[in-house]
Amino acid sequence: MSTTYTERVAGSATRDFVSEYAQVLSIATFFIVCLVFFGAMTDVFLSATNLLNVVRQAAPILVVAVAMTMVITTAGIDLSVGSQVAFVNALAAITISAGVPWPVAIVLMLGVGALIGGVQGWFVSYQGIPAFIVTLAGLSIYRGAALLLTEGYSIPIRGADGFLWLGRGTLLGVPVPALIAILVVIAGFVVMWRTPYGRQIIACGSNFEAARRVGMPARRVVSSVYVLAGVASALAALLLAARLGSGSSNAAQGFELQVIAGVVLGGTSLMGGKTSMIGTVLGTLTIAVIGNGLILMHVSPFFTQIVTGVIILVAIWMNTRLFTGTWKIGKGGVQ
Amino acid sequence: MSTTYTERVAGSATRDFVSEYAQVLSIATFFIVCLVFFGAMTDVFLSATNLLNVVRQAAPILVVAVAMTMVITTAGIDLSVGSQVAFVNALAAITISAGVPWPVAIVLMLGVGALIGGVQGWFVSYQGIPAFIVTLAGLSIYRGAALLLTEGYSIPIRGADGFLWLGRGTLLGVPVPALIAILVVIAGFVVMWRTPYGRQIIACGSNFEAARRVGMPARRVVSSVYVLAGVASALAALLLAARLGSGSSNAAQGFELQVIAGVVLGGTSLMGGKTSMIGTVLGTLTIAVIGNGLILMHVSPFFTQIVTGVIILVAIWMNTRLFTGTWKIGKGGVQ
Amino acid sequence: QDEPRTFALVQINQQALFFNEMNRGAQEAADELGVELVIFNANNEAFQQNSAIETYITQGVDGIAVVAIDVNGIMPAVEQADAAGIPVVAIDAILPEGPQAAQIGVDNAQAGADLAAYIGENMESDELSVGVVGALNSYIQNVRRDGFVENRPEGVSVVNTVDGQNIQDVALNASENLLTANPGMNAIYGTGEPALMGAIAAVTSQGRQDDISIYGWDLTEQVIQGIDEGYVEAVVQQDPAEMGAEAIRALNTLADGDEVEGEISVPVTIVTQDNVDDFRSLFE
Amino acid sequence: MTATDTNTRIASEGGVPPSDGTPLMSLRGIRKTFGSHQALRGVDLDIFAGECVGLIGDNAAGKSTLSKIIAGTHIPDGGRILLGDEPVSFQSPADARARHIEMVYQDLSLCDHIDVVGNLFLGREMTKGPFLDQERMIKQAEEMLARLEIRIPRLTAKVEKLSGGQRQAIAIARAASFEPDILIMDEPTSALAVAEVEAVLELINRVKERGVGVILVTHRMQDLFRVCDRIAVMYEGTKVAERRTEETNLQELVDLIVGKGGH
Amino acid sequence: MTATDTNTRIASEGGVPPSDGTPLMSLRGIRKTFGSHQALRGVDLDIFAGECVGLIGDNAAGKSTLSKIIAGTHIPDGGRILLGDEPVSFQSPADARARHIEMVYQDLSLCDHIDVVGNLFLGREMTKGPFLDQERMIKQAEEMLARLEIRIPRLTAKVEKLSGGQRQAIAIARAASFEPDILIMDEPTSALAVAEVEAVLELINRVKERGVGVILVTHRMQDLFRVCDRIAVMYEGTKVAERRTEETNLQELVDLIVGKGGH
Ligand SMILES: Nc1ncnc2c1ncn2[C@@H]1O[C@H](COP(=O)(O)OP(=O)(O)OP(=O)(O)O)[C@@H](O)[C@H]1O
Ligand SMILES: Nc1ncnc2c1ncn2[C@@H]1O[C@H](COP(=O)(O)OP(=O)(O)OP(=O)(O)O)[C@@H](O)[C@H]1O
Ligand SMILES: O[C@@H]1[C@@H](O)[C@H](O)OC[C@H]1O
Ligand SMILES: [Mg+2]
Ligand SMILES: [Mg+2]
Repeated sequence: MSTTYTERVAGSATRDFVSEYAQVLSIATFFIVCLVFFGAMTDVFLSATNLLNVVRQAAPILVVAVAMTMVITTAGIDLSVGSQVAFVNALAAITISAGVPWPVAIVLMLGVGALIGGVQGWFVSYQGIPAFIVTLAGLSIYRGAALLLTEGYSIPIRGADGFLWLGRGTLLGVPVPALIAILVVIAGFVVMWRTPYGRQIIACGSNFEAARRVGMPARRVVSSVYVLAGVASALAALLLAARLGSGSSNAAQGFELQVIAGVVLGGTSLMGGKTSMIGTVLGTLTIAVIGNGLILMHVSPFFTQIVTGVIILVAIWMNTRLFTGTWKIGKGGVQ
Repeated sequence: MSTTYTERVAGSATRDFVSEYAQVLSIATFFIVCLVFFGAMTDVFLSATNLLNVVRQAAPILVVAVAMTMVITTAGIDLSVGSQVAFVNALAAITISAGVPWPVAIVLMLGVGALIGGVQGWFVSYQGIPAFIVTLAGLSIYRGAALLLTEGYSIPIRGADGFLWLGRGTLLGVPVPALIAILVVIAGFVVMWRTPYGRQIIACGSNFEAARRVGMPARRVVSSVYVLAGVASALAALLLAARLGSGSSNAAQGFELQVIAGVVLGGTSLMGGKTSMIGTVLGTLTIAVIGNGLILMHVSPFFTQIVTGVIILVAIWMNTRLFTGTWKIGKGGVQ
Repeated sequence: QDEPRTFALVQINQQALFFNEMNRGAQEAADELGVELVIFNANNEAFQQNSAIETYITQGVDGIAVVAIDVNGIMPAVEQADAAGIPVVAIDAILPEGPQAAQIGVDNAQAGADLAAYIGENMESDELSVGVVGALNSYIQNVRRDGFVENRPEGVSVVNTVDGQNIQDVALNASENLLTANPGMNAIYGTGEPALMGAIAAVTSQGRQDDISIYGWDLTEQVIQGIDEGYVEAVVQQDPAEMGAEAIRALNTLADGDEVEGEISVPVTIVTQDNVDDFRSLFE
Repeated sequence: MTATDTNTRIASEGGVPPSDGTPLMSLRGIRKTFGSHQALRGVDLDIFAGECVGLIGDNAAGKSTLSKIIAGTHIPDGGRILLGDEPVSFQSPADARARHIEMVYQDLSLCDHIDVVGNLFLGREMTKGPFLDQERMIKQAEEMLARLEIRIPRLTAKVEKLSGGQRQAIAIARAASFEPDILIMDEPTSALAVAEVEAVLELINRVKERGVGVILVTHRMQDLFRVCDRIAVMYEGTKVAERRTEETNLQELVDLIVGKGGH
Repeated sequence: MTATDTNTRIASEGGVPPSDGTPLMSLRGIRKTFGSHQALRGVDLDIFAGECVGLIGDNAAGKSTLSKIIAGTHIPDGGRILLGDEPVSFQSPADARARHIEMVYQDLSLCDHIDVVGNLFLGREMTKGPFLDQERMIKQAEEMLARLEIRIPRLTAKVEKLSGGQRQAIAIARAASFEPDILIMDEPTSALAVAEVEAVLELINRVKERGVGVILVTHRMQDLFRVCDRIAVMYEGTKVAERRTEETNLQELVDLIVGKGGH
């Protein structure tokens, strides 16, 4: 029996790339299709004003989605972000109305966000209570606190033009909230892509025990992402307050679901470990663009929700088919 | 060197039991503490009428929570249940108003629920699209469809007293919705505890690929739980319609979160595989009891949300301490 | 102009008849005037309203009517529209001072007070213990609650307030618990359609029609039935269709370059057994 | 499969003589690519009744991939599978299992949240009416494990907490207990202690006597000589050699694995 | 640990002579109970520099549990640990790692979503300013794997897709490459092919020469005689015997494991 030894041909880098980034490619394709479609259907859609508008509108969600990507990557979740936004938003209005200079108020608010996040992170990470329960309690508590602060009314922010500029101004033609969101996104991207901290987040989500065993400060890492989510929520609250010129306990209802939707649509897995910051940005913007496009197309409001849902489902489905094998169900997906 | 061989002492069955059922014991303790507390604080709380009332109020949530437990056990999620309830609720009212005999309408509605669930299950299981995305799209679509159906009218159900009895009547002194919920709970419990189907659900959530490898119809099982969730939502919708005596697109907002909260509070893990039907019942009832108790205690509605959140968090935390090691973060929790 | 004018109506939600009636009225007025109407449904999210207005500004609509969720928060968008030369009118929720051209609708605080006064005049006993089913997440309904509570006549006491969250089934549970918690209570005030519907379902399903009288806002078929059966005593009914129509007419006048009244009032009616017949046609 | 059926298959211990002639199963030109990585580049293999084939090769040679294709877990990109004379194409492990092909996976494929009995009977639950027959399963589970000499104190404990060897024993017991016609074992003894390894080797010899065709993937060369009749060597996704056990020796096999043998 | 520190420790290859006298580490009366299961019932063990201790025993005897206690992964319920003369109490694996104790876990403890390089440097990432220094890590990773003779075509592939042996090699390379003083290996060769096993045994002998104390848990008896100086036998959570390698033989060890030896 003669035996011949041959080596395998080297793998194709392109195919490896496509299969590795299938999910981002998928949402990117979908995003571009949306842009092209709405661009073709309406005149204004692709105008600079409108696009900047979309980014400005999406800014608070984007900011929180960046932090939420980190939270979800650790296999956690933060359901309280919407309530945190409402609480800080109301508190900011009250603080500024009470005469506290707005730069001071901003610092205070970010501190409050960090504190809220820290408490939640402590329960999740050091006390081992499921993130879903901790932040669901948070969802209830902070919304209630916001109600209590405002008694259900909205509080106008007056005489703080510098503050309002944060929500309404432009810098070099770009809306300030959009700029802030872009900065946050870039920071989030770099952290997750190329820093030890980002690596720790992924490791904790992929295999918490393994992360702990190699000596990573796993508990600290897990709690820290909730702090980031708190700070991001506070920042989003400030952007909203500045944009609306008021603080209200009713701000940001259902916000958490929008944020999580953007993250998950972008390919970050709720099971942890699998993450994509670019995907998050694309997912979030896609939802914003669909909302904007449907308004521009004058779709009857009775159909908007149906159409939005169907577009998302069908598009994701077609993309999944396109980049086959993109998503797998189950945890034991390794064959 | 002399060597002596001795055997380990046999483990204690009680300790094994406690550590195995720590989470259920924990929520059970918490539930009992709530009962005692509210019983001590108010006269009416422990009256049969009030307790039956609570179960009746919780009935729609309980029914869906049973199915949701199965969904979550497969490591899935169904965010669309609230919208499904609204849709079927509206459709039921329209159907009955259109003169269809109510027993026929009931069968039709359960069929609609199964159909909706089947479509979602197909996307999740056979197309591999994350359940979160599929059912989030569903959340949007069915709520939109409910809006479209009702155009905002709340549609009264007339001349179907038998139907209304489902929501308002009593049988042997027990409210009919409570009875139905109890039956569903028992069925759910038995299925998960002692049937091959329940075993398949757990296996799919614990290790989907392993379930597939041992020849289980893993995809069919995963899609079937969405069908059950659809049927359960339809049943809940019927109970609500019968209680309210009308159908409206406004029904069951935020319902999904209440249902999921009950399930997770009961110890079923969002990561799949870990399940407790009794926990679900206790978790759901606990939330219902707190809501009821706070009103009976005349707590200002501005405080209700705060108090609810704090109670849940602190109690779960204390229980976790009590039955130490109950919850672990991370997937790699096996040492 | 070859293209017809386009007006936008930025709505709160579409889950209550109130809003859909408003949309219908606006649409009918638009059809009459030969203008185009686009409607946006914010699904209760305040900032979505601002986003929608910004989008409409970009698109260059000829006028915007808004039913604000957050009356202060909407102002930047209103100011932006004004800066872009687009007239804005406000419906229902009263906006703070600003560039909006008109305020259309009801004074919710006043109407709440009116209902309280009506109760004072028509009280059968000299004591009425009222439980309030509110919606803490609705600004307008908070105004109605406070308008009522602050102006309640002598002998009327508020024993408990619960939050129905503007969702029928939540309001139903809250109402049932309210009934259990306050055995001596003999009236319920529901501040909006879902709250009122929940209260009615609670009272009927517990068979408490005889000892509880219901007051509240917004007619529906069930409410009318309740009035007929006597346990629903009085309900504030607005004329949302007329509000919508007035808004579009006002916008059209403004687009013509003419002025409109700063306050266009669409009066409310307190509906009781005496005048309920006038409203039956709404639901046929 | 009904409970009764399961039962009969466990109970019967008939001594089918090893057949020769047509193989139980033949693989021809099996290819499998993952993304752009050629896991298998055309592999032929025959499995005869009552015979154990050793499948050896360097790490990543493709042994597990080939085994999984036989078990229906992977669908090959090319090539043919014949069961006897009949061409088959498994779309899922259920198809293979229906043809009485069982596999012990290298990763064990246990459900951590299910107890020991449950894992042993996974996909083969015994029932009494519509319900799981827990008692009967526990009784049989004890027997299944005893045959492998493994000690597991509590059969109702979740497998998550068990030691590596205990887990492996469960996977082996599961695959071996349901009378397969073809039994594939992917490194079944890697985590087992000495006595347990012996038990597995005995088990292999026992099932061979019953006419089962066994495929044994292993890196323990000495085991090959104890149970295998033929040994196939894989290298980088191909089968480079096949030897009858009595005609080869340890050194030749080692050389074949690393590629010194055929040059 | 900073990047530079990591570097130095990898680079230096000094030949510390095996010490005698005081052990590197001493365990005394270590006990560990999980729920009501006594995993360890009082175990004593010494590890000397430049020496390899084989830890053997039946499945579920407690070998992995003991190893994990040394590595700080489990906190013992009772007993003392001395590092040299200093009593220590590890609260987490990070504490043990800070004392240069590294472990190859039986379950490998890899992060499936992270690539090969990333797993090799997990918890020891090299940085350039605030960023990961991917290039330098890739370069060193190649060297780390080459020493184990393992072939992994693409170091930026996620480990999830690799073969069992490739995964194990990564776990070994990770633990061995950072100059531990004590290296614990829990069945490190179970999934490796022949050549790779040789490489690991060589690696053990190499690190021993550098003065590292090695604990090798294994079921491959023949390997023990190639690298171990002493062999400790565990039975049901206790250490029942300890032998110098030159004073024992395979049969005695097998008897000791199953409990025939001491009776
Ligand atoms: N699901 C998969 N996706 C991508 N690549 C895979 C997959 N499964 C296996 N591979 C690759 O195919 C090759 C063969 O793997 P296989 O597991 O068959 O090797 P093996 O011979 O069993 O090795 P070992 O002895 O280490 O278990 C490896 O390079 C592996 O990385
Ligand atoms: N985290 C845990 N929880 C509960 N029991 C455990 C845990 N870890 C180990 N055990 C139990 O402790 C005992 C010893 O397990 P250990 O893993 O130390 O055995 P081992 O000697 O390494 O066996 P093997 O050779 O099979 O790997 C086993 O009975 C096991 O079930
Ligand atoms: O009457 C309306 C009410 O029904 C709705 O729920 O909130 C806004 C009100 O104007
Ligand atoms: Mg393999
Ligand atoms: Mg072990």
